[in-house]
Amino acid sequence: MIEIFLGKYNYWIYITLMMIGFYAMIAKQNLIKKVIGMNIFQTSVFLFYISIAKVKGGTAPIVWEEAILYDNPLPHVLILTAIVVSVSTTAVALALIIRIYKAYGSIEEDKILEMSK
Amino acid sequence: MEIITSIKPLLIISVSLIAVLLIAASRKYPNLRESWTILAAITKFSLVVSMLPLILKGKVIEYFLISVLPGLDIKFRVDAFGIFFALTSSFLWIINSFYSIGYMRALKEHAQTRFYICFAIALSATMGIAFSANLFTLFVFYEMLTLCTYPLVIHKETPEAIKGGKRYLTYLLGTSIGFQLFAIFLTYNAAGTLEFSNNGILAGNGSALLLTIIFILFIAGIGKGALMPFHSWLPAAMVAPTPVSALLHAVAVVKAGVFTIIKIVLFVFGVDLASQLGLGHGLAYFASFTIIASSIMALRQDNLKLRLAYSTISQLSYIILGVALLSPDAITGGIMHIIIHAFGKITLFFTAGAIYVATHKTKISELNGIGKQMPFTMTAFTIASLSMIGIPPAAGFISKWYLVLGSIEAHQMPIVIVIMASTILNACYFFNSICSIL
Amino acid sequence: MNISQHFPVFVIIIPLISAVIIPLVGRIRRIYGWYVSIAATFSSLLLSISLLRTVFEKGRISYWLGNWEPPWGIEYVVDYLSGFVLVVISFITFIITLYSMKSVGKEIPEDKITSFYSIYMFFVAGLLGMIITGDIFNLYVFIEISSLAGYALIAVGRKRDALIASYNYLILGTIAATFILLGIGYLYMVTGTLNMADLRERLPLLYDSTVVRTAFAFFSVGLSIKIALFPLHIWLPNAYTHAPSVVGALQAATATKVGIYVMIRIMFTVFKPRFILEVVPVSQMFLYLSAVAIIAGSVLAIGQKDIRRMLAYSSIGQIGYIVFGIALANKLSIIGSLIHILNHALMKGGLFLVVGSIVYKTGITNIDDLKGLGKKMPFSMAAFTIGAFSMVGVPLTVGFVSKWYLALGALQAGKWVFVLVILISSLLSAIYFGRVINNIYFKDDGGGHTTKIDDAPAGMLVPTLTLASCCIIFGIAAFIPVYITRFAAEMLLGG
Amino acid sequence: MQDNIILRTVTRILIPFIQLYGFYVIMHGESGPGGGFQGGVILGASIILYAIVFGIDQGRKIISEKLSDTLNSVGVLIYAGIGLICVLFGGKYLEYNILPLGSAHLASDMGILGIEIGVGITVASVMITIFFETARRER
Amino acid sequence: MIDLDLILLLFLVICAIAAVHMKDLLSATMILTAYSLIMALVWTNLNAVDVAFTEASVGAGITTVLVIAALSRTKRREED
Repeated sequence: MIEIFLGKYNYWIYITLMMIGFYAMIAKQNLIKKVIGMNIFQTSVFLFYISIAKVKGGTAPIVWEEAILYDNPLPHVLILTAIVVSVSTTAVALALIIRIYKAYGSIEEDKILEMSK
Repeated sequence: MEIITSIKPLLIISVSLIAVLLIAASRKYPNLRESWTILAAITKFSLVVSMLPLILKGKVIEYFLISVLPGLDIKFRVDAFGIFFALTSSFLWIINSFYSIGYMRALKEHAQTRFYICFAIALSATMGIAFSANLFTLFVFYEMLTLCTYPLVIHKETPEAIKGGKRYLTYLLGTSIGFQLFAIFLTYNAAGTLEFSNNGILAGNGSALLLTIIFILFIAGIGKGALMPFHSWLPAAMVAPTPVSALLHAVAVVKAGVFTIIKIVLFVFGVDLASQLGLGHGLAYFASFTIIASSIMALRQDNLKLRLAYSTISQLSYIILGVALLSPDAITGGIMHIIIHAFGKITLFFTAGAIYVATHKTKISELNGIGKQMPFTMTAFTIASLSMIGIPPAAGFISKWYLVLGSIEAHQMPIVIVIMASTILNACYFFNSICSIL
Repeated sequence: MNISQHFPVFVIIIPLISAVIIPLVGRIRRIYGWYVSIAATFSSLLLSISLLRTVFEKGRISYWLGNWEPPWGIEYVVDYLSGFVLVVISFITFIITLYSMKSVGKEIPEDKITSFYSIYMFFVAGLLGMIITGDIFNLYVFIEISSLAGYALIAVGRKRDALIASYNYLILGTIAATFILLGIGYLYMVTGTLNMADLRERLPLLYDSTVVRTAFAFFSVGLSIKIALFPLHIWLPNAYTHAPSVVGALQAATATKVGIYVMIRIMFTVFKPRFILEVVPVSQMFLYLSAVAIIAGSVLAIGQKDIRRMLAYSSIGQIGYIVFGIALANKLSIIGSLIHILNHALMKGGLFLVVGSIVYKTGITNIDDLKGLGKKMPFSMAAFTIGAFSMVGVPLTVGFVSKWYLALGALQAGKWVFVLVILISSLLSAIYFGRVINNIYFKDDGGGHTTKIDDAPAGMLVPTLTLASCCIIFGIAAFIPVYITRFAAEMLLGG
Repeated sequence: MQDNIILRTVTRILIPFIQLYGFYVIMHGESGPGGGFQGGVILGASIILYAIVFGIDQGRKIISEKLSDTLNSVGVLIYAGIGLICVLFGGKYLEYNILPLGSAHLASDMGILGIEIGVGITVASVMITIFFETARRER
Repeated sequence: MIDLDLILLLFLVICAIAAVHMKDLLSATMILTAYSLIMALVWTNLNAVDVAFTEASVGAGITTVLVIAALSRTKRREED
C-alpha cells in the first residue's frame, strides 16, 4: 500500500488540499472564508475519487467503439452526485450567512458569539 | 404448601388506586372526598382479613399480573409474613384516616386533595411491597412508595419542608438506585431469577465475595430501613404533617424497608447461606450500633417529633437485629416487633399531633404541665412509651423477650448486653419526656 | 401486479413527492401543506409496519432499484434491524407532524410555513432513506439530504441565535459527511463495490489493510460528529435550543437515532463484529468514550437554566447509552441499545413536545419560571413527568427496560464499573429532572396569575400524551420491542 | 451595469446559444459528457446572466417566483413520475426498459431522457431560485 | 503529460493557500474560481470529462456567482 501512495502524488496533493480546507473551516473566523474552505475541502475529496477511478492507459468512459480499456465510470457518477450536494451545501451556507449578517451586522464568528451571549 | 390463585392481592392494591380517581373527581366536596378515603381503607382492610383464614391454614395465595420481560414479572404472593404486615398497615390506615381528617381540618391545611391522593397511593405501594413475589415487583412498589410520599413530606412547601424533602428523596432514591438496583442486577446475573424462594435463590451461585458484596449492596440500598449511616432522611421527613409521620414514617415506609431487608435475608439469601457466610452476624452488630447510637441521639432531641423519629430508627434496628441473628426465636421477636412498634409509635405520633393541634407547640421543654390539660392524650402517651421501653405488661416486653432469647440461642452475649443497654436508654428518654410533660 | 413488493421504495418516495407537492398545494391554501405532510408520514408509517411484518413472515426484503442487480444497482434492504428503526422513526415523525400545526403556526413566519413543510418532508425522506438503503454511497446522499434539510429547519428558529447555531452545525455536519464520503471512497478503492452486503463478503480478507482501517477511522469520526458523541457534541446544544420546538423535537427524537443506526450498520453489517472487537479494538475506545459521554452529558445538564438546553445535554448522555450498548457488542447490550433508540425517541420526543406546548402557551423556557405550571397545564405536565420518569429509568417505564438490558449486558461482559456508570447517571438525571418537576408541582408562581386550567390545544396535547403513554405501554409490555430487537441483535451478531 | 450597451447586446445575442447548448447537453446525456444536471446548470446560468446584466427585477419578470417554484416541483415530479410509471407497468421503480415503447433499448433511452429532462428542469429552476434569493435586495 | 499533471496539482495547492489566505474576500472568491477551473483541468486529464464539465459549470460558475452575490450583501473584507 505504501508504494502506491508514494507512486501517486495525487493522493499527497489531495491530503494537502484537504488539510488546507479543513484549516480554513475550523480556524478561520470569517464565515465566508469557512465556505471557501469547505469548497476546497470537498473538492479535494472529489479529486481523490477521480484518482482511484483512473486506469492506466484507459480512455474516458464514453461510448466509443475503438476503446478497449475504460476508466471506471462509477466514481465519476458518484462525484457528480457529490458535486450537487456540495453546491447545495454552499447555497444553504451562503443563505445563512446573509441572514446572519442581517441579524448581527457582522460575519466574524468570534464577534457574533460575543453578541449572542 | 398449597398455592391458590386469587385476584384478591391485586384488588387490595387497586382499591386505593381507584380511590385516588374518586378523590380527585370529588376534590370540590371535602366530605365526599374524605368518605372515599375511609371507604377505601375499610374495604382494603376487610379484603386483607378475608384472606387471613386461608393463610392461617398454611396456604399461599398467588396472582400473576404481567411479565414485563422474561425474568421480570409483576407477581403477587401472599404468605403469612406478608399478610402480617398488610394487616397492620391497612388496619392502621383506617384509624389514621379518621385522625388525619381531624388534623387537616383543624389546621386548615392547603392542598388536602393532594394529601389524600398521595396517601392512598402510598398505601397501595405498601400493600404491593407486602405482597410482592419477587424482587422486581418489590422494587417497583418500593420506588412508588418513595415517590408518592415526597409530596407528603414537603406538604407545607416552606423552605424547611423542601429542604427536608430534598434530603428525603436524595437518601431514598440515591440508595435504591445506586445500591439496591445494582444488587438486583447482580442477583439476576448470578441467579437468573428474582423470584423469592424459601431457601434463597443465591445459594451456590457465585463466590463468597460476590455474595457478600451483593448483601452489603442490598443492606445499603434499602435506605428505608434507616440503618446508620443512611438514617438521616427520617428525622428530615418529620417536617411532614403529623398523620404522615404517624402512618408513613412510623409504620408504612420504614416498615416497608425493614420488611424488604427481612425478605432479602430470608428469601433471597436464605437462612443457611446467610449464616454460612457470616452475613447475619455482621448485620447484627451493625444494627446494634444503630440501636445504641440513635438512642443516644434521641436523648439529645428537644423536638418531640424528632425524638420519636430517632427512637424509630433504633426500634427499626431491633427488628433487623432479630432477623440478623437468624435464630427462630429472634426472627419471631423481630417480626412481632414490627406490629408492636407500629401500634406504639403511631400512638405516640398521634399524641404529638394532638398536642400540636391543641397548643401549636413542638418542643418538649415547652410542654411542661400539659398532662393536666390533656389527660387522655397523655395517658395514651404514657402507655405507648411503656410499650416502647418494654415494661410488662405492655406488648413491647414480649418482643424484647424473644429477642433476648434469640440472641442467647445464637450465642451472642454482646447483643444481649446491647438490648439491655438500649432499654435503659429508651427508658431514659421516654421517662424524660413523660416527666417534662406531666 | 403485487404492489406490496414496492413498499421499500414507496416509503421514501412518498415523503419525497409530498415534499415537492407541498409548494404547489400550499399556494392554494397554507394548511394544505400540513395535510399533505400528515398523509405522507402516516402512509410511511403504515408502509413501515407492513414491511416489518413482511420481514417477520418472509425474512430479509431486498429491492433492486431499476431492477439492476445489487453490486451495480442500488439495493434497498429491510431486515429486522432496519424494519424496527423504520417503524420507530416513521411513528415519531407522524406524531410530531400531527403536533406541528399549531406550534409551527405560532413560531414560524406565515410566509415560510409552506416551504417549512416542504423542507420538513425532505428531512423525513432523508432519514427514512438512510435507514432503508443498502448501498453505502446512497447512504451518503441521504445523509446529506437530511442534514441539509436539518440545517434549514433549525435556521427558522425565532431568535437570531438559531442562525449561528445552524451555521456551526452546517460546518461540522459537512466535515462529518465529507469524512464519511472519504471512508466510502477508501472502501470502494480496495473492494470495488458499494453494496453493503457485498462489502461484508469482501472485506474480511482485507481487514489487515491500512486502507480499510483508515476507512473505518473516517467512518467513526464522521458518524461520531453526526450523533454528537461526547467530545464531538458541541453543535448539538445550540442547535436543539434555538430550533423551533417542532424541529427540536424532531431532531432530538429522530436525527441522532438514525445516525446511530447508521453506525450500527457500518460496524456490524458492513464490517463484521469481529473487526471492531478483535482486529481493531475500537469497541474499547467507544466504550470509554460513551461512559464519559453518559456522565458528562448528565452533569452538564444539571447546570443548565434553559429547559431545552437541559434536554439537549441530556440527549448527549442518552446517546452515550446507546453507543455504550453497541460497543459492548453482546446480545443483551445490543438489545438494550436498540430499545434505548425506541425509548429515547419516545421520551425525548415527548419531552420536547411538552416544552413546545409550554412555549406555545406561555413562551417560557427558563426552568425557574416554570413554577406552578402543574396546576395550569396538568396534562402536558403529566406527560412531562412520565417522560422524565422514563428518562431516569423508573420501573414500568420503557427507560427501565433498556437500562436493565444495558446493565445485564455490561455484567455479562464482566464490566461492573459500567453498571455503576449507568446507575450514577440515572441518579444525575433524577436530579435534573427532579429540579424541573419540583418547580412544576411544588412551587407557587407567587400568586398573581390565576390558576385557571389552560392546557395546550388538543391538537398538541393528543400527540404528546400518545408519546407519553407509549413510554408506559412499552415499559409494561416490554416483550414487544424486546421480541423484535432480539431478532435484530441476533442478526447483527450472527456470523 | 444596466447602462453598458455592449454587455447588453452581447448578452442578448449569447443567451439563445447558451440555452441551445444547455438543451443539447441535457439531451445528449446518455451517450456523451453532460446530462440533466450540467445542462440544467447551463440553462440556469443563462437566466442568471440575464438577471445580472439587466437587473434582478427585469430577470424576475421573465421567470417569476411562482414559475420557478412550480418548475422546481414539476422537475422532481417528472423524475418520480417516470419511476412510478415503471412500477405501474410491472417493473421495479425506475426500471425503464419495461416501458411499452417497442424495443427495450428504446424504452431505456426514452426513460433516461425523461429523467434527464426532469433533472434539468429542477436544477435550472433551483439555481435560479437560489440566485434570486441570494442576490435579492432588501425591500 | 505527467509533468503537466504535477504542475497543475501544485498550482491547485497554491490557489488553495492563496484563497484561504487572502484578506479581500472578493479576491479570495476569484482565486477559488481559478482553483475550480484548474481542478476541472486535472479531471479532464484524468479522463473524467463528465465531472470536469460539471465542476467547470458549477464550481467555477454557480458557486462564484453565489458567493459574489452573498458578498454584495455582506462585507467584502475579512477582519483581523
